[in-house]
Formats: sequence, structure tokens, C-alpha cells
Amino acid sequence: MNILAAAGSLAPATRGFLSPTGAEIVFVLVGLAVLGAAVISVGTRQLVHAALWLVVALGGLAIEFLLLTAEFVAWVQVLIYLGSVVVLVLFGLMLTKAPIGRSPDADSGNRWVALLVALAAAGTLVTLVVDAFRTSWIDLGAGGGSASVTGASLFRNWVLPFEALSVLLLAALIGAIVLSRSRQAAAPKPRAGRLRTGKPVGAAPAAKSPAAQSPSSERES
Amino acid sequence: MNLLDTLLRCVAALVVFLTFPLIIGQTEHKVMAHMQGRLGPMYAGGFHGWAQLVADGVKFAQKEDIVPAGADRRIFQLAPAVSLLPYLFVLLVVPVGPHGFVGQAVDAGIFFVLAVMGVGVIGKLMAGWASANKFSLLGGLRTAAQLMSYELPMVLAAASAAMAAGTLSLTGIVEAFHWWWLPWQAIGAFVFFTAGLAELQRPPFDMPVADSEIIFGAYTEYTGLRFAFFLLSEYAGILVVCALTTVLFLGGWHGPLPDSLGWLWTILKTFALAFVVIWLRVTYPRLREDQLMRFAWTVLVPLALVQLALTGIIKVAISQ
Amino acid sequence: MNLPGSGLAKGLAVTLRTMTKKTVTAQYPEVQPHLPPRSRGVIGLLEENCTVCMLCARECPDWCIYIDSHKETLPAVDPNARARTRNVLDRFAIDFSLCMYCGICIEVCPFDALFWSPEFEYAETDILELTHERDKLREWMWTVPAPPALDPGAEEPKEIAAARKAADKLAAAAGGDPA
Amino acid sequence: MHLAYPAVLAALLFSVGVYGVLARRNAVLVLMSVELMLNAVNLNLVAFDAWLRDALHAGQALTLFTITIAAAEIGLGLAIVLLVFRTRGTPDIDRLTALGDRVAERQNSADDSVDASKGQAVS
Repeated sequence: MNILAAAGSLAPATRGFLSPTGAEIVFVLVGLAVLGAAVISVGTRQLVHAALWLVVALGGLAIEFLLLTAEFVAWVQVLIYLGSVVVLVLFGLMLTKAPIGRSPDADSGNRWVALLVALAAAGTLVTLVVDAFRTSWIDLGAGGGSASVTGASLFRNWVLPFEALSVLLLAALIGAIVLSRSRQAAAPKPRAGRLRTGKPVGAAPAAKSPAAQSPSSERES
Repeated sequence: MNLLDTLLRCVAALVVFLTFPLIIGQTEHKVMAHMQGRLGPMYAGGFHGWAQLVADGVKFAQKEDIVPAGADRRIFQLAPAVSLLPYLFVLLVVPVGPHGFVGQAVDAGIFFVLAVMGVGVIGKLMAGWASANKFSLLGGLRTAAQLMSYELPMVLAAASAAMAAGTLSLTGIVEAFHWWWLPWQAIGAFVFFTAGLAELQRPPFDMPVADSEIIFGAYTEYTGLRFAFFLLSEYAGILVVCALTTVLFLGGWHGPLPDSLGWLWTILKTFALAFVVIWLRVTYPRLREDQLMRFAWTVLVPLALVQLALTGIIKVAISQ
Repeated sequence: MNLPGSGLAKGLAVTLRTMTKKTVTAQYPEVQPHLPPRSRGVIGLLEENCTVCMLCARECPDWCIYIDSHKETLPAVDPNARARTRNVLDRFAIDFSLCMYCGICIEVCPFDALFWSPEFEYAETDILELTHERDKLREWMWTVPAPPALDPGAEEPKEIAAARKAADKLAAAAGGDPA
Repeated sequence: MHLAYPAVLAALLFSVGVYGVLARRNAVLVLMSVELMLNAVNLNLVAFDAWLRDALHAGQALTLFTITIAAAEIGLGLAIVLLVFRTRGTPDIDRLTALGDRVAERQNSADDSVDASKGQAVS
């Protein structure tokens, strides 16, 4: 395969891990920061802090892209992710529920299972990846990711997917508009009588049997 | 030598970043006053109040730095820096004159500029949310919505200029400029400048800081130096948007004088645009929130698309 | 004629034109303002005219006039007559931190003891100093401008008319005697 | 640069994203974790693009596509979350069990009856 031939770096490594280059050191340091920010982002109970740590993680990833000479992708990452996606996420958080301070219901009950799954996945993937690419070496020639190169390949070889993607974006745009249009006519206003259907106020938990609760909720849903 | 050169350029950008916004601010004081039949500041510094903003700065520095009790302390304190720093980075890549008279030439310059300017929104959202004040939150949300919707026409208009020049580099765009770009890219320039104005939340697009309804939007709870940083970011933003419009659409350093005086042209054009920004502020009343959104989506975006189509057609026509 | 955006352009033109015109700002501390006659700056007291009738203090809407006085007995001029008493002013003060410059005190004064003066630069750093005592109020009297001239053809002021009548009568008497 | 560095970083980031998707309750936070996973994929794509340097530049082109799709996804996702929040009064995906089993729903509504009944009664 010419792809592998072009890479030509599956040969046994002559470069050890113990004498890292400058780019590698920077990469690892930024990578640690990205990882730390990502962990805090999924772990913190303060919702908006989570989104802001996500900003740090994504910004760090943009730096990693720069280090991998994918310049154009890095700026796209900053423009789309930091400029739009995270702002949208923050917007969504603030429009739903984003109190200052900790929210007790940020994590669900199966946290430990999730942790287990994640650790297992991490262990498997890292073992696999390290085993497979221990000896591979990236030749970081400059200019591989400049705008002109990326643009040329995008519009020479990837035109059809590009156009398909634009259709997808249009569909997403229309979908978002349809979803977020207010349906004042469709959604009936909550009536006071319905909200107070025989709710046992201050009763013992035993009194809140499904029979007392479910008629209204099941009918409505 | 190389390191020294880089350092010197960075320091120069920093100096510009710290002085030019003040000049624009002082110009705003005076121009606005005269347009309203007043004189503006007359005392600080002696001659026509030239040191008014310095005095303001001293006053801001003396004020107590207050963080509201219910606020999210760290984010509240971090927000001004987040909204200020992107403009500094942008200023670093704006070409001032020919032959490498630029802080730091970036290959995908226009992309870098738009990307980094987008980050400033986060600072304003942070400020609005962390203040623990519903007016601030409203202001922050309005800011975010406004900036998101005006970023699209801005990027499209900038893309038109990049298309015309055939490069993403800001220096390259200025080098490719010809005088007949002015009529050709007029719509794009209008869209870019207007969208930039909206990105800065300058009047008439200052809904997010509409003082008659939501006090001062996201900045309501800020005092002292942090507040000054927000103000500085607004004026630095004027500088950046005007400089970018100059570079992208008005031909940067091109002018009747020899190339060695090109930087003068860039600065002149930038300040002329800054004057227009101030002029618009004095002239027009504030748009309502829904008018603002409608203007972005039903006027600016179609105009930007028209400009893109026009650019494409003419570009193809002249390349054949 | 009615191009779209012509209104916007007109607005821009208005602001630009205003910018090139001379401003209307009064450079107050350097240039003294030109005050119209009867400007209400401060109230002066001509205490020679004051009879301590207390009308001003009573009419004052916010009670900012303080008057103290005592009675003095004048020895009778004529041994058959009774001794006269008269009010002597001890204190007359106006608290300008309360005064709302309505001018009612000046209107009601039956003896022309209170006058408007156009002086207005008496700001103080201490609010207590805004209570102007009698001497200070007397000092303001020197700044009271002459009353504006009467309209041409207006009726003569009563006091002058009376004085002139008396003078005429005297003159007539003096002129009539030799005749 | 060793390929192992970006690859390991991508694997770890992906795992962090997996944890976030599984452990988070707030729908917006789940979307954020999905973004993390997508970014891990992006990093892999860019790294392998730099490694292989193929003529098609497949890695970077696909990264751009992924970023675009992520933007579309977050837009739609947030629209859905906001809609759900408006009708149900909660962004909590554990409570969005309208299509779930009866039994499961009963247990759920017994667990936190107040909020569940309120949210559903409003709809």
C-alpha cells in the first residue's frame, strides 16, 4: 500500500522515549493540561465550571493540533469549538439550570459503574495503542496542514462529502429552528386545578404510593 | 536577534494596545460632545482635557475591587481578562505596513483573527453568569446571542475578501488589493463593519448593555480596574474591528504616498473608521432585541451571501 | 425622493453639521454667566427695614428662616406719653440647605427687608455653613441690583409719587408766600 | 514525534468522555462529554494524518467534517434539550422516562415523586 509506504515509519524505532524532542515535551505538558481539564470538566459538580474547563481542554487540543502541524484545523477548532460550541453549551446551561455553586444532581447514581467502564476502556485502549504504535514516528514536516494544502485536498478530493455535509448542516439548521419554535398554540397552559391533583402534602413516604401518584402522571405523559 | 525582534514586536503591539484605545476613547469624548453641541472634557491635562482618560484610569485604579457575596469568585475575577486578551492577540497579527511591518505574520491570518475574536464572548458570558445578578445574566445571554448571530455575516464577509485575494493571510490580502476592489467589495465591507460594530456591542447595537433596562448588562457588578478592563476591551475592540476593515476592504497601506509611509495610511484609515463608529453611536438610537436579531439574519446574512456570489462570479470572470 | 436609508443619512448629516458648529457650552468658571434680571441666587436682608413681624418665617414653606428678637422699651419722648416698646432683632438666619428659593418670604415682607440677589456661588463643604446669619445676609444686600426700570409710560411708584406731591406742595407753599 | 503520545492522549480523552456520558445526569453535560469524545477522535485523525501524509489528506479533511458535524450536533442537541426543559421543567435525563416501562416509571416516580409528577403534569 502506498499509504504505508509513504509513511514509512513502521520500521523499528531508532528514537527512544527517553530523549524527547522539544515538541514532544510541549505536547506532553499541554496534553496533561488537556487531560486534567477534561477530567475536571466531567467530574465537577458546578455546571458552568464544567463548560469552562471544557474550554480549557478544547483550547489545549487546538495547541496540540498546532504541534502536529495541522494549523488550519487548529484555527477551525478555535473558531467552531471555542467560539460557537462552548458558547452554545454555556447558553444552554444558563437557559436551563445553572446555579452558582454545586448542583447535587449533576451526577447520576451509576457513577461508579461509569468510572469502572471508563477505566476499563482507558486501560484497554492505552495498552492497545501503546502496543501498536510504540515504534511509530511522525515526521513533522512543516506545511502539511496549512490552509492551502487542506483547502486543495478538501476541494479536489472531498467535494462530494463536503457538499453532503452542507446539506446536513442545512437540515440541522432547519431542524433546530423547527424544534425551538415556540408552540404556544399547541402547548396548553398549566391549569391550576390540574397541578394540585390530590398531592399528599407532607405525608409519609408510604402514603406516596404509585396509586396515589400515577393516575395523573400517566395520563398526562 | 530573532528573539529580540519578536520581543520588540510584541512590546510594540502591547504599546499600541494600551495607547490607541485611549486615543479612540478621547476622540469619542470630544467628537460625541461636539456632535451634541457640547465641549466635552476640558480640564484634565490642561489642553482640551487630553488627559481625561488617564485621570479616569487613576480613578478606576483607586476604586475598591468588589466581588458580590453571591458571585462565583474566581470566574467573576477571571472574566475581564478573558474578554480583553483576545483583542491583544488579534492586534499582534494585523499588518500595518508593507515589508513585514506586522506584529507576527500568521499564514491563516484572517481565520486566526476571527477565531480568536470569537473567544471573547466567553468572557462576557462568564461575567454575566458569575455576577449572581439577573440583569447581568440577561446581559450575558443577550451578548452571547448577539455575538453568535453576528459572527456568521462577519465570517462570510471576511471570506469574500479572502476569496478575492486568493489567500487567507492578512498581509497577502492587502498586497492583492486594487482600487477597484472598493466598489467590488462594498457590500462585504458594509456587512463586515456593521457586524463588527454589533460584535463590539456599540450603539446602535448595544442591547446587551442597555442601561435603561438591564443596568449595564454583564458589567453591572464590576468596579474599579476590572470594570476598566471591560471598557478597555470595548475600545480595543473598536481599534481591532476598524483595523481589520481597513486591512480587508480598504486596502490597508495602499495610498498615494510611497510605501515607506504605508503605516500612516493604515492608521489614518483605521481612525477614520473609528470616527465613523463614534458618529454612528451619536446618531442612531438603540435597536430593540428582536430588531437586532432580524437585522442580522434577514439583512446581513443575505447581503454577505450576495457578496460572496458576486466575488465568486467576478473572480471566475477575471481569471479566464 | 424617499430613498430607503435617506432618513439614516439625514441623521448622520445632522450630527456632522452639529459637530462643525460652535458649541453652546457655557465656560462657567472662566466666563461668568449672564444672569437675567430677578435671578434667584441668594436672599439678602436689609435689617434696618426689618420690624420682626415674623411674616416671612411663618410663610416659609419649609421653615428655613430663624428669627430671634427681644422687646426694648424706649423712654417716652414726652413726659405725658407712655413709653414705647419696639422689637429688636437678635438673630435672623436663613438655612439655604433647606431653602427652596420660592421667594415667598420676599413677597410677603411688608417692609421691603428681604431682596433677591443673583449671587449663587456660596457652596460650602459643611452643610452647617449654609445657614447664613444676619451679617452675612446683610452682606448680600450689597449685591442686590437696582430694581429694573419701569416700563415707559408706567404709573409712578406710589412712594415717589407721594414724595413728589409733598415736595410740590412745599414748593407751591414756598412760591405762594411771596405772592 | 512519537505517534504514541497523541494516540494515548486521544485514548485517555475518549475514556474521560465515556465516563462523562455515563455518569452525568444533566443533558447538557452529556452533550459536553460527547464533544470530548469527538475531540479525541479528531486528535487521532490529525495525528494519523501527520503520520501517514497521504495524498488525500484524509485525516484533516475528516477532522474538518467531524468539527462541522459536532457543531450541527450541538445545535440540534441543545434545541432538543431546551425543548425538553420547557415541557418537562428539568434537563435531567434520568427523569425523562416517558417512553420507559411502566414499572420503571412507577419506581422512578416513587423515588422523587414531587418533581416527576410536577414535570409531567405540566406537559
